[in-house]
Amino acid sequence: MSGYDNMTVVEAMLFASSEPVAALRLAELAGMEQEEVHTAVAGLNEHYQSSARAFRIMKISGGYQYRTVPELAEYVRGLGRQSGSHKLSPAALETLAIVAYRQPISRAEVEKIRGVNPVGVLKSLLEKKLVTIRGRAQVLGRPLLYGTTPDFLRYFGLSDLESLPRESELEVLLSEQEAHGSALSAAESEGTQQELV
Amino acid sequence: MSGYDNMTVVEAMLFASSEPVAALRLAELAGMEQEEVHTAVAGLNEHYQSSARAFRIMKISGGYQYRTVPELAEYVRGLGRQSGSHKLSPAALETLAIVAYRQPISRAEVEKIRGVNPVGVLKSLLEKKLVTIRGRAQVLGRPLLYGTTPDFLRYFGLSDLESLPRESELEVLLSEQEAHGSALSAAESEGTQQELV
Amino acid sequence: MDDYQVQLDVFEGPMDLLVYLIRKHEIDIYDIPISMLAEQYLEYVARIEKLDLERAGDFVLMASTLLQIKSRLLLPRGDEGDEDWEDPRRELVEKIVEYMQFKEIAGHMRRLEDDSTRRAERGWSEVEYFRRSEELEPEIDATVNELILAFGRLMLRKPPPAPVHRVAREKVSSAKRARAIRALLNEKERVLFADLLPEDSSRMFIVVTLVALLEMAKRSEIMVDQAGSFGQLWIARRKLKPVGEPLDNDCDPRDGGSDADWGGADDGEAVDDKEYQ
Repeated sequence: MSGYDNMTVVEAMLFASSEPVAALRLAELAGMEQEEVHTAVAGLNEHYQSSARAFRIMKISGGYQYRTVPELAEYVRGLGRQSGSHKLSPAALETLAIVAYRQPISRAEVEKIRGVNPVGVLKSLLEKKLVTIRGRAQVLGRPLLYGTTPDFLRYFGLSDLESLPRESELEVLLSEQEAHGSALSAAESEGTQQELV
Repeated sequence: MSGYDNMTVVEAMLFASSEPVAALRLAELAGMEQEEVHTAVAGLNEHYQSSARAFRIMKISGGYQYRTVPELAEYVRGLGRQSGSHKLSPAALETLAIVAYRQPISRAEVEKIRGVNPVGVLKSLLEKKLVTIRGRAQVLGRPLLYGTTPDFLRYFGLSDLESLPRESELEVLLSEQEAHGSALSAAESEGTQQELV
Repeated sequence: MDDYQVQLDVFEGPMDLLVYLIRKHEIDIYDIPISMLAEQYLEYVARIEKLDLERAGDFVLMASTLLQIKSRLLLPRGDEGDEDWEDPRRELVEKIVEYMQFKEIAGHMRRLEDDSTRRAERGWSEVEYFRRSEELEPEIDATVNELILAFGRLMLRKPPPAPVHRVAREKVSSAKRARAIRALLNEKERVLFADLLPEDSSRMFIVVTLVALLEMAKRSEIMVDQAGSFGQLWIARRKLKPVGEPLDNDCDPRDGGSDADWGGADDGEAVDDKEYQ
């Protein structure tokens, strides 16, 4: 309607948003097919790459979002809303890792793995919107279950949960351990791995 | 220092800024002369113009800021106006929370808790199919009673209403949040000490 | 100890300390020398206990587990090739392996975090700017978090002041109060007695409201109805219209009542006793 091509329309919408926008939403608003949105994004990124622009369009949390290239981090630090200096604590990261891989998971199960009561950390992660309540376990006491949020993906720059490393990638650590000589059979140690979906 | 030229550095900084940035500030942050900042901005705009980009750098209240070109405003406005099916206003969220926890509940009772007439909000929640009419109260005037729908559960990824934290559990969650209060720094608020709570 | 400088509070918990010791002594986790590990572990826990008794609690449980495993290993095992024999260390080993996996993942996530925080998002949202300029309400992608936090805030908050139209220095008289109640009943047909008395009502305001109601009841203008013996008091217009309003009516913004002009509500000091008397 404006005589602008798909690329320019997608560029305008994404550039004007600070959050990830789903391809479906872009397609609806621009009157395109979702496939055309993907093509437009690819075309834009090619252009940014070849003209050495400071930003690219990334797949984040199920949508598309502009982000600056990491090489320019020192210049953008502290300018925007995310200061970038507040990193998560080791306890928060470990707890998040457990929640991300075992979700939905109860507080007690997290505690079992880390050996520390995670109440404080879970609350803080809830507050930061990195985890959320997912329901209740069908076990005695019906404890609350926790899972990760879209903000979790956005914080870690992930397009979806599947972009976390796979089981197979994690096995590297275990095979190193097993090289020390194994008293347990491989089958047994696999048992623990298989829960890591 | 990063091998990126002035133009790209200025581009990154303006992109990431949450408000218009004065040339002086850009110059300081990037270690340039103000004149170089102006030149970089002019160069960028020339590039955007010739490659038909959807945005330009504008002079806004004493600083520089990116704006999409006015010809594409309808798309940008559309993105703001289109109430994404996944989005709720704070008022809607508050009302929904009251209905979820206190259902079945009358309009007057919601109003008593929120202190604001919830008529408009209830209407939009009815339209979004997140609440529904549950019948009438057996009190004088027989006011309509509202409750949540299956869509409500789907929206929040809950298996049933019992999956919401009980009010007693909520108290625990919130008292902690009060205690953490302004603890925005992950490193601070998630120290090992607090895990012992 | 050579590494006396190791900061005890760097350990995230008992599992973390175990893993530290295993790495430090290059222990094969599939053949853990439990006696040695338990000894090392206890030494650290003793130091933690000195520093922070409360924190030590988490570590003590693991210490007792280690000692238990150690004692079970000392029990006679019967035949060497006994197939039913289960290594008492097995459960612990599985836990350690699992924990190490998550430490690995956490390390990976730290790298993701580093990378992601180096890539700045657009700092200013033109979309949001347009929303606000068109006076649209801000909207959020709500998760359960927002829902429960919204409810929690409402519950923590003191009940909001009843919707009161304050008129500075207005005098309260029973006649004026009666007019206000009449106006309210014209709009709503019935009203909760409690709603006529905002939380911050002065004593005088309460007395004047009561007098006004009694007078109105005497003149058969209103009826007072109670739901149950200790239930809420309802004040209703004498001639009730048939109930059963349609949905649209319920959603009519004008029927809200919150915007209704309550007239005489007032601060204590503005009350003029004389006018009442």
